[in-house]
Amino acid sequence: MIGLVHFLTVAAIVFAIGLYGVLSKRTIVGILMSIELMLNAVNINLIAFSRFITPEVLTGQIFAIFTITVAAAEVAVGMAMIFRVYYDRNTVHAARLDEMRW
Amino acid sequence: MFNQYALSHAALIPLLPAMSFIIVGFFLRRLPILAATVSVCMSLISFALSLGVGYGVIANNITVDNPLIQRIPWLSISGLTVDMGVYIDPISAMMLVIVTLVALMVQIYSIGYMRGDAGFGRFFAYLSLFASAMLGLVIAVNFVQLFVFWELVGLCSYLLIGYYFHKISAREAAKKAFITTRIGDFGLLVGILFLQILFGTLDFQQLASNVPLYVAEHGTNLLTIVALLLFLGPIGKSGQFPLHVWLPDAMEGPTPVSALIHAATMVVAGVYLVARAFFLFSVLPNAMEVIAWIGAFTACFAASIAFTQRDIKRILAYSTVSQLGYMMLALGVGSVTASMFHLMTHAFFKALMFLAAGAVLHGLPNKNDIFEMGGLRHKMPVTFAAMTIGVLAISGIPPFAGFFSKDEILLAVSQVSMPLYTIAVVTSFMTAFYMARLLIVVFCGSEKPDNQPHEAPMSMRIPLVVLGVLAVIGGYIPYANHFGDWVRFGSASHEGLHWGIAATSTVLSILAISLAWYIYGSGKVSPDKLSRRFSTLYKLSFHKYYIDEFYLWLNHTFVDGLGKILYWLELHFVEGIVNGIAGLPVGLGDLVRKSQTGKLQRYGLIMFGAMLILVVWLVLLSPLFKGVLSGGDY
Amino acid sequence: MNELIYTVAFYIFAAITVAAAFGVVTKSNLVHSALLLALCFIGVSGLYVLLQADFLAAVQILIYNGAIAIVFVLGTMLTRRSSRHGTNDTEVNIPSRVVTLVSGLFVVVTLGVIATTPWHYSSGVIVEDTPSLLAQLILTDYMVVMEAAAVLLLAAMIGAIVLAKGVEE
Amino acid sequence: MNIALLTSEIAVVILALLIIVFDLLMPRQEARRSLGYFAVCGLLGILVYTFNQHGASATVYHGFFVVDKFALFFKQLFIVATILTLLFSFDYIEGLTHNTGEFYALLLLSLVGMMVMASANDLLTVFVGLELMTIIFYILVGFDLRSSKSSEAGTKYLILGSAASAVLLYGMSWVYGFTGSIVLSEIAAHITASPAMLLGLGLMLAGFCFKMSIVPFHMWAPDVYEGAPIPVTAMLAMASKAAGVAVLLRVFLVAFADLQAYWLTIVSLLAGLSMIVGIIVAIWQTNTKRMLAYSSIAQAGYILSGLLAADAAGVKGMLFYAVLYMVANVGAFAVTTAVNNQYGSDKIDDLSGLSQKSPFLAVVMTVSLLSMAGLPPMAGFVGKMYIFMAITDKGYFWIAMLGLVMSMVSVYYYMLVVKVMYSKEAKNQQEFTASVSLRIVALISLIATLFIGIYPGPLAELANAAARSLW
Repeated sequence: MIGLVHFLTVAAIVFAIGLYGVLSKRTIVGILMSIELMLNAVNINLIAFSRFITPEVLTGQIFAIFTITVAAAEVAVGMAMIFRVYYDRNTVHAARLDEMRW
Repeated sequence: MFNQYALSHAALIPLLPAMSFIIVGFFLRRLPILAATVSVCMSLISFALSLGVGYGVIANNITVDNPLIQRIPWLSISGLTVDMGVYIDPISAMMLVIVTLVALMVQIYSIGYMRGDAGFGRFFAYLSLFASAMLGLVIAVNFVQLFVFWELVGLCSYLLIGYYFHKISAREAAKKAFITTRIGDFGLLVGILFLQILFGTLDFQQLASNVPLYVAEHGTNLLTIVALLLFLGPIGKSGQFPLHVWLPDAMEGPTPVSALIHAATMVVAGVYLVARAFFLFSVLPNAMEVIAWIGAFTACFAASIAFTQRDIKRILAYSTVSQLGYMMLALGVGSVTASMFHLMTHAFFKALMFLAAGAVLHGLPNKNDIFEMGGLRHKMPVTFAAMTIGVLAISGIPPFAGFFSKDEILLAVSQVSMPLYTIAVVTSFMTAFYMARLLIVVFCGSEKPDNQPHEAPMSMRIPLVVLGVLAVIGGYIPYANHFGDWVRFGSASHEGLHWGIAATSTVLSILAISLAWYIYGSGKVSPDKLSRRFSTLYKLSFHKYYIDEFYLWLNHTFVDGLGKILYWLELHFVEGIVNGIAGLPVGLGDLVRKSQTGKLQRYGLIMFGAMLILVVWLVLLSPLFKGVLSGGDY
Repeated sequence: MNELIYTVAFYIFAAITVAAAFGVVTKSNLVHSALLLALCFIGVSGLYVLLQADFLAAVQILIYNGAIAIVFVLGTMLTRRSSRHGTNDTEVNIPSRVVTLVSGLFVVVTLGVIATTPWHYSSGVIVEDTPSLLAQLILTDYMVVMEAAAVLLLAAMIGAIVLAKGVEE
Repeated sequence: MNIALLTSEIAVVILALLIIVFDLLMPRQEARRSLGYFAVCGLLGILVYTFNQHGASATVYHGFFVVDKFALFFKQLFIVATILTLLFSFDYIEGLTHNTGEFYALLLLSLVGMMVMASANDLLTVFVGLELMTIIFYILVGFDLRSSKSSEAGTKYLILGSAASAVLLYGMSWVYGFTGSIVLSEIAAHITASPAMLLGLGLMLAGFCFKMSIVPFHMWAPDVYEGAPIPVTAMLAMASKAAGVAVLLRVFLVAFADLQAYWLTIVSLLAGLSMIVGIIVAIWQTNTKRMLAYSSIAQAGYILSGLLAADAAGVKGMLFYAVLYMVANVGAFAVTTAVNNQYGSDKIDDLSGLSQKSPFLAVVMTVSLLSMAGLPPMAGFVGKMYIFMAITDKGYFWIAMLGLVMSMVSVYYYMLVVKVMYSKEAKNQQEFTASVSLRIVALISLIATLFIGIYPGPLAELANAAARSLW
């Protein structure tokens, strides 16, 4: 019987993959994609809880809608920022952004 | 009447200098004459009010057991009430008079000393701010008020030491003073926090009534720790070993500042704090013993370093450290009376000596080395007289002020501990020796040809005369007014002169002065003077050789050697430790800083790693999780 | 719904989601990653369907696949270079073992939590008509949040334009 | 429901929209400064209006949005911070970009986000308010189109901030999943120390700590502070951090109060680490903004330590501290802005000779720094005292002690900066100019720091009332 636990497990795995991607991808675009994976994991969590814990009030689904909205805004700003970085330094490698340190 | 007015308006005593600071600091900085006038007038009124308070205390029979307290709430929020206020009892009244008097004298003196200095107005503003802060400290009703003004006093000291900020040594000295005393202040603050936890109040009066109850109930172990933490503050502020290292360096400030802050007033704040909190210390025998030993050791240690110093102000600085040790020693053996008495006479004669030294430096600009001076007594008679009085006073020669107070301390110490008494007497001997050395080398002997000394101007001579008179008669005033009946803790304990002790210390002091004269005044250094001495001491037969050799040996190996060793230890060891403590965060910071590589994924890794640790920690704490891990069922 | 079909469907969607997600972070070609990301989103929307969140499933396809994935692909195109190869490499200068360890431990901990927590399952009735209930809730209870999100989108739009437009020379 | 409770937020949004519209309608040159004054005047009006809202606490929509003394305290703090920041940075913003209208509008919209956060009483509102503020800050940090540092800082903030948001959100999902609710009071009713609950709590704590730049979640702060335009740095340091404090307090003290036994130890460690790292690394900095970033990390540690008391006295200390920290930072950043306008860089060395060129600004900087160090009679001393008194009552003596040691060390490095101002020669003899509005802000900061330090009573009462409204 597929239940809450299964969905949570999928979400946990996707979240961890996203986390891995954020820490290991070389370009900022790749990192942003990984963050989207993390947000999707959150959404799976939220909707699964909404289905199994509070089916009658849909709190989780509403939460997920706003998460998607915020994610969209984040991506828009993120891509614009990537253009700026590319314009400034002709690269989108995260490790090259180390003008400021110590 | 005036004394009633002064008593009810005692808050004005610190407020007037504060006003003077604001007026001078913000409006009159570029107008030296007005700045000086305003400052001096405010100090004068303050002094008059203090005298009124002093008289009022006696007239109204305000004793240490029924002080006059005025409070206004400062922070009164649930759970914590802190007042600001005025605490008048004989001890604080005495302090008020001393502080305002010395401040007034120093300000008058500074008119002449600082004439033509670019920062004349700024200097007077700082002096006023300092006076205000110090007076606020003296009349504090609780530990918070005391601490606030304590810090403010430290800040003023920092500003004034670094007054010649274009000199690197002055900036370094200011920084050192600030940091070193902060180490002590930290202990003080922790101690205060402890008191708040233990008693729920920081008010002196309430604490005084609560402490005996607490001791009866819980014993003294914890309180002893608290008291020693509190005592760290005085160790820093009053230049006790091992935090005394800032005081000699503090002489980088203008000489009037040294007289006011680093001799007569601020440095005794630590002594005053212990006296003020004596209700706490006096019930803790172990803490008292520590105070006594630190005081005695500091006194002896600093005196032995002063032997070999050549800078006139440094000699005075070490002698200040030594005398502060004396005061602490007196407190440590339980005699507030002796300590406060010595505090008072010391303020007179040490301020006098610093001002006299200032006059010397004023007459001989850019010369600090006493061996480059000499024969100044002809050109600077007033200064010479002042310095002579100061030296005789600090050496404990009757009938000068220091004789009475030192005798009082020695008496108190002798009743408690023989080893401490021995140290105190030896220190007294050394003190007389090096002070006489200073006097003789600077003022006697022949003039150096390239020196063009001149007597100080009138504004500088007046304070010398006033303080000189006080340093002569200061010892009698208390006798006339039954000092010990007023300034005391517990029952009155002023026993008058003890002839045996007085005679011992006097004889030793005279011996020490003669010895100094013998070594430095009679000029053993040049061969022709040496031969002349042979003729004058002819009758002493061959013994004179022995003594002479012994003195030479004493001087070279023991006095010089020990002083040098201790000075070396001080420079490399004590300061090393203090600087090391200060340097630790710097090195550590450099290490941590290196983690900031600028690579955002490193930042992410640290962040997520921390998140993981945090989560694992929390989850493992969960009772359910623990249950499952240990094989239980949920 | 038949229980067997449900189970099979779950495993299919779960597999798509996880495998595609894994591909996103391991592929070294950015375009491939972007396409796999889109596939992952589809898998997730399938999971939503199984969770009876039909509106959310539609929103997921529309917004994530229709907008976000496309933005990624566009962005990939705009920051162009001669070859797409190696555009999404794994960074070599990071302690990859530590990174793997952190992610792996995180999964382990989370799975442990999932397994040990006593969930308060609800026996309440599952809402059939989710869009209308959602609409009602968003315009009443969650109106402040909705307005805030609207402001957020406006601000993001302004900001994205300012940033992307560049300096006026 | 009572829509009137939302008036101040709505007014700020309208103000922002008006600015965008005016920016389009007005000729470019005239638009610039007048828009700034318009924003300031509008905010002043709204600030005055918020005093009207003081009264019994009230909620909108099933308690999702609450207006109580606590929320108002923070809203007023944010508005004042924004007003002061705008006032001292007119010149700077004019030199920064051609998109001044957008800059002002975005700053105001981020203010809306903070105000929503202060009132948020459920996880969803907390999240959306937080994102509204944060996403706008990503943009504002990268707003200096001429500087590659700015875009670098913006990217770093965006990536790490989004990742932290995802973590926070994941934590929220667990809390919601376990308790079945997102409203704080209902969460408190269903809370038990189950693994899922603690996982959610841990993740949320990590997310909030990121926003407040608590060690070890602080790594972004120095770089971002350094790269961002000064007014944005100032807002990040003052308002954004305070907003993080506001939600942290409400979430942890209303929703998670019963799990105190679990999070107190961690919070004490985080606070202690922040004090240590913030202060000892600051000693090495050569850039004023970066130095202030580290100092703000340390200050965040001090503020966070107040949470250990977990009672009204501790919260009162935190609120009090947040205000005096804001006031001191306004002074420091105003001086930094003035120096930047002069030399075009933010090196600590640029401060040299300031005491001769502009004694007033040197004094303001000194007083601000000493206040942050906690030296009496500046405000910082009273703030530290409140917090330490509150937490020592609860047995966190070691944190108070650590705080004192660190404050002692911090005096050292603040003094290094003061030394540069007072004893180094100026780099050139150019006349130093600072606008009137900047001087006014500096004066306000100076007076407020000293006034709060000498007579903390009124502000403490205000903070106390605000703190009590949480219970």
